[in-house]
Amino acid sequence: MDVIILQLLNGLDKGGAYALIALGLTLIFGTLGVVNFAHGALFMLGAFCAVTFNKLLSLEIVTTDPTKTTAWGTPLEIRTPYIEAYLGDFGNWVLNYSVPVSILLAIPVMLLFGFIMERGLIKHFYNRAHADQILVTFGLAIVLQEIIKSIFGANPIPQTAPDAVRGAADIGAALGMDPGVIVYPYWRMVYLAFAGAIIAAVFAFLQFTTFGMVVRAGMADRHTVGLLGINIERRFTIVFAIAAVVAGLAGVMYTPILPPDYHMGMDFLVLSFVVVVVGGMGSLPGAVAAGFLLGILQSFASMNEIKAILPGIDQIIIYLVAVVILLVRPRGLLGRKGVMEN
Amino acid sequence: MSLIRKPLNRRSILRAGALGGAALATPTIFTSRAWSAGYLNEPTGAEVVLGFNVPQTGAYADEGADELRAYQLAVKHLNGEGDGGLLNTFSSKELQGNGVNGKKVAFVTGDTQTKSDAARASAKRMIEKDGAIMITGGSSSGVAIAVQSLCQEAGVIFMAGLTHSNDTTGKDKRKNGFRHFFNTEMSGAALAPVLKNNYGTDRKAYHLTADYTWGWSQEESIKKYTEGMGWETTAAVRTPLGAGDFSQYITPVLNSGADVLVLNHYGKDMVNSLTQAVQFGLRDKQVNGKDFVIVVPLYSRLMAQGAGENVKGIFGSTNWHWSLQDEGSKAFVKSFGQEYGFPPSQAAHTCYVQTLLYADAAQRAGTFDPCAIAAALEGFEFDGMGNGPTLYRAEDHQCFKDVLVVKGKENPSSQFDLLEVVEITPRSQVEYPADLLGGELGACNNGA
Amino acid sequence: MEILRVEGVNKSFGGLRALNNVNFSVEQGTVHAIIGPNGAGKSTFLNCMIGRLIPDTGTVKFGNISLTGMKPYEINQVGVSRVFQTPEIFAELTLLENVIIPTMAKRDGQFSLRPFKRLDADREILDKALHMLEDVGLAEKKDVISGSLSRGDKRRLELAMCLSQDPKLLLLDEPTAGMSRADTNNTIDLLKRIAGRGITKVVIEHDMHVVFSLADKVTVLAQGTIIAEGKPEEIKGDPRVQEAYLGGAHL
Amino acid sequence: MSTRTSPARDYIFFAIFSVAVLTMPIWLEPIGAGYPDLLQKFAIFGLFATGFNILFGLTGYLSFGHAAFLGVGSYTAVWTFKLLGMNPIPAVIMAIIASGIFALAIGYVSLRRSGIYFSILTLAFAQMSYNLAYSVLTPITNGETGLRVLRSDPRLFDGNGGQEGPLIANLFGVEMTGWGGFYFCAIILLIGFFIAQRIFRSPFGIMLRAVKTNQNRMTYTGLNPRPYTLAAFVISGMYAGLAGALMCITDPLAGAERMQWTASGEVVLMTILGGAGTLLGPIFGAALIKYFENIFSAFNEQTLHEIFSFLPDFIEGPVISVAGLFVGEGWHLTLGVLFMLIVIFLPGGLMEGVSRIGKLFKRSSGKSEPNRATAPAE
Repeated sequence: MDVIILQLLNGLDKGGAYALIALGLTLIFGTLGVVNFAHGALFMLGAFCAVTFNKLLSLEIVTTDPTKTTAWGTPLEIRTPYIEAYLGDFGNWVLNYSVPVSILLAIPVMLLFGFIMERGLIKHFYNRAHADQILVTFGLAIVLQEIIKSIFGANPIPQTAPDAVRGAADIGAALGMDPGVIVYPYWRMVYLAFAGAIIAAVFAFLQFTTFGMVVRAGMADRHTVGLLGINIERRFTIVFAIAAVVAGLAGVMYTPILPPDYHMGMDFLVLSFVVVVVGGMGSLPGAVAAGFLLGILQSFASMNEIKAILPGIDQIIIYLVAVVILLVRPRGLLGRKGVMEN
Repeated sequence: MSLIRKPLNRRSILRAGALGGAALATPTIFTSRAWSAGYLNEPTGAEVVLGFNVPQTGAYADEGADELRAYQLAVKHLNGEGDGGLLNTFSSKELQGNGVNGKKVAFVTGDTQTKSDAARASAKRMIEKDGAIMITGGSSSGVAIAVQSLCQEAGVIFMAGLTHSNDTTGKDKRKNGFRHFFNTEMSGAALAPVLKNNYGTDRKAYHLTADYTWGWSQEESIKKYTEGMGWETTAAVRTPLGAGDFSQYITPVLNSGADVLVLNHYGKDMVNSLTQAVQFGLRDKQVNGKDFVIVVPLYSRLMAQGAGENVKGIFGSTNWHWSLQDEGSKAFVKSFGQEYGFPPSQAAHTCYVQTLLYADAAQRAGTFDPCAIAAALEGFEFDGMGNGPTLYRAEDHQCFKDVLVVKGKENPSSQFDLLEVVEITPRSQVEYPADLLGGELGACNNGA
Repeated sequence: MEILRVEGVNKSFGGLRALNNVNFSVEQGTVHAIIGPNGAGKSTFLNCMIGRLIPDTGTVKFGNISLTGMKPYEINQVGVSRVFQTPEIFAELTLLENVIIPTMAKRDGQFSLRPFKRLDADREILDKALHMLEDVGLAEKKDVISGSLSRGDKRRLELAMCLSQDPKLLLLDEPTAGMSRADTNNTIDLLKRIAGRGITKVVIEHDMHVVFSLADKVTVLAQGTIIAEGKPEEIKGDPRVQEAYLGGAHL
Repeated sequence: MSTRTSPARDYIFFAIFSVAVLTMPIWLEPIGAGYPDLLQKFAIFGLFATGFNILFGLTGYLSFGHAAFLGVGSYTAVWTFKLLGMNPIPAVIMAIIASGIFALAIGYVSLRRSGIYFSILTLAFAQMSYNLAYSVLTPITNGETGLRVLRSDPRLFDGNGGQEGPLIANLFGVEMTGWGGFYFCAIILLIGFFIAQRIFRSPFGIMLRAVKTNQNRMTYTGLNPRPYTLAAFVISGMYAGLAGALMCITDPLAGAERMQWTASGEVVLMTILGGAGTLLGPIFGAALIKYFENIFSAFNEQTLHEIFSFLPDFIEGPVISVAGLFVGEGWHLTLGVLFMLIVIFLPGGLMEGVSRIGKLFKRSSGKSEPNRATAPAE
């Protein structure tokens, strides 16, 4: 029983991450009709916003101590973070909360980046073949990750969650079960809540604002909306920027779980495409549903009891489920006819 | 049009053609093994070309970059530039800092991408185009084994870089291939006594193992030695390579009754699984009245950097560490640190040493003939390279030397000072019979 | 002789009854027009005939063959071709290639795997296709990519594609929709010219000018039901038809 | 096309292409590509991309799982070596058959969907194959280490006396490494190219292009698109299997990573980069990517110094540090930039560049080109 609950939690958590990335991807599909292979790179850029923020905070005053030397004979350097030197305790607090606080940095950065990317590049590919879109965005993804690599190196860079949410919570005890049976990290719960909040915000935005209504109409029938004299293109730019922000924030908040490195976007890329397609191209609820479904199934397939019967099932479960779903439901869980079918 | 012409600009093309192969006096067209005189790629000019084949892209790119730094340093020292590094402490005094066998050492580089195919393609380029007489490098066992067998078929020497699987000098060993780095068998033998002293003999271990040959090799070795001292293995679970999120493998550990988690992961997998295991509060747990502990049998500094403070107090083994205080280690750290501004990693160390060992063997043999060099390396005893007295065993081309057991440092003084050496397990404790791991060296191939 | 017989066809979409017990037959060698106001069910009817939609009840018989449940390409292979409301052509291919494909489909069947045969050595097909293009007056454009044609030319190309198959029955869905008056007249001329070949045609049309210059017989469909049938002159004067069209301007 | 192609023109074109391929060792020497392994890779990946182009270029179905067939071909070839002996001919035949069967199974299921749904289905099958080959199927594939021929293998036809000598494929005594391997691959490439050329010119080829352009019209024209696309899928799967076999013939090792999605992506990139739907484009694309992978990655600071040594020191320093970003460990960056530039400025891939240059040349030589639509470049 406890195993099931734990794996369910794992699945929800994983699903939250998948859904967040897939959400932006499917938004871009649905509105702009663009296959964005650089979406993983946007996720990675978000994560590196957190890294950059942390690095900025930890900029150090370097003084040398001539009386001591390093093992290779140069004078020993003594480093004191600026922020600690100037702001004292508040500085420490900010450093402690650097991951959540860096959201403040990530939002404008990702907005700007999404805006530039759409206006400067994606815009010109609306009417090009999907293959061309794939090639150009894939090229962009490589360029972005190589730039990150040349700045930050290839090694993962650890980011820590704030002290207050660093450990694990004993959920079991809180529910009256034996203590220590169901333990779950605070940060993962924070991430799950965060994912839920972002998903809800995006849905609310599309559901309850006029802007959202136009975008939804555009997703349904772009041509007609264009005929109504509504400048749909400008709105799509904003949609793209929003998708970039969603991916970026997903990246920021994921850093304490997965120390970011330059390649993390590519690692998520294929998976997020599978999620989007299983959900149905251009369907936001579909992407969210598929994200959670695949996350949960993956968690359960990894259980020892199941692996004992079907060795290696955890390695292929996502793809297996994708195949089955696509064969049973031609357009994924909630896909519409005619989107990306040719 | 100008776009595609640009990279193919005629002048740069011609120069690119001359690339690295300034050493190559002979035209490469129609050079074949039958054509060359005594052995493949016999150096005829004033230079001898070595091939440094390291990961430059992918997850191990930083490790590869460090290996490349070490190689460049080694070449400098061999050619008499810099402070001479380990040449000063090396027990063999054949090398004079004037090249090898009177020839200046030149090198070519390539990217393995940590993929067997790419690594072999890169090594082949070095052999076929650049005339490399020896290939070295690599940061994973799959690549090392693939390149080693290529070098065997082609007829050049392979000096393995970082490869930890038993198979490299076990069931996949080759007459032309040599490994200085240690292996999982030695990790197990060195680690077990330390674990026993710290955690006792009544422990239940849960293994998470990367699902490929190196992972299995390490799991087997660690199981063998920990079970030998009385530990019980609760479960050994295979995890897919590059899983990213390991939560679904970590949660079953919580209530499995195990009180030790052994992470048979390397690189990014290890960084992720350790970070997440700590997040799940495993290290704060009490099981069977004991503190729950995590063990990472193979450590590297780059991994420790990636996992950050999560490594504190966690035991593992390593081939070498820059904080060692013997003369050889101090000399290497000094010349590497002065050149690059930070201390070398164990990957850098093993690559540097391998280059010197190769050069020394060539010097002693008086030729670059792979078979003569192999003979000179086999059974070679040396010291002063940072690992104490070392033997290149003739039967399996594996170096036998002391193994370090390390622990994540509680209060690191810098981003490089993450591990502390808790024990130097003497060579005698980690030696094993040559036929233990199977395999067959076969005959030497000089490509002629 | 009857070439096509539709009996008791019903088709609903959700709660909407698109076709209501339609009985219909076409005489061989005639031009049979189906007219009706927007939303009368004309296109649904046509789609039921060619296998794009499957009727809820009822049968569609082509000669002795029941078309109900057959795949569109099987229906075509028994001799039914269709011209669409918006021209369906192979827009990335040249005009000649566009005509070659149906010509080969007629000769070689729904699938034939001959990867090593050279198409440019197949004189029979080439000549026939070229001849077809000449017939519709597009021969000089044979190497043009068809997507760049004007709408009228696309329509003529599509017609050539269908005619190249020597169909027994040709279904035309508003062949002059969206065309200029001149293009319309050209199309009428063309259709008249090929009328002599004994190809039976079913034409769905809005434009009464077209209907009355082509059709031998007219069926009027309104709200999924046939409300009148007869010769063009009879239909012209039928008050029910005028009612259905609300005093339609074309009459 | 039909009125402007003729058997004679195709034979001349093929003859020129053959000469160009067979003399690659000479004319590619000045750009540093004239060594056997890279030229083998050009031929092998050229073949792979040519086959992929039959599916993608003609029918427009974008498969993201073709690396699986490459892998199947590789494993089959090595197993053939292990069981039958080191002659490449049986390995080639077995690999084509095995990958053909595999492609038939995957294609039959995947072609039930189109567009991106098809892409993801093929991707899913390939990733499953890769993950299983890497781990659970290790007894068959030898997992991470890769499948190799061992001395202990039965090798029915040449295993008896074969204790000595390296275990590499040989065609009746000609060793398939080095130049021998290159010429073997080159001849197979020429055969593959010839077949592709015939497919492009055949009724079958035009039907495949019809599938790409308008499946609806095709259906109402009495044609069943499914068997056509399935046939194209199987043929291109066989090309991939053949390419996989050649990889093992020139270098008898089959690793699972050949089946990873990145490998499938690579052939997609090669094809689009060169020009999908053209005969030569995919081969150009394959050569370009392999050239970057092997040559640009090999530049290091030392070689950059040699290249820029003509510059005065104060310029040389910055130039080398900028150039250093694009070569050696930064060769991926060059590749990424190249992808973007080509797709932005040459939407039809490299072949569009070639045809533009060709037009420029024609215009400058005074002949005015009659204004007709662009034919597919060849």
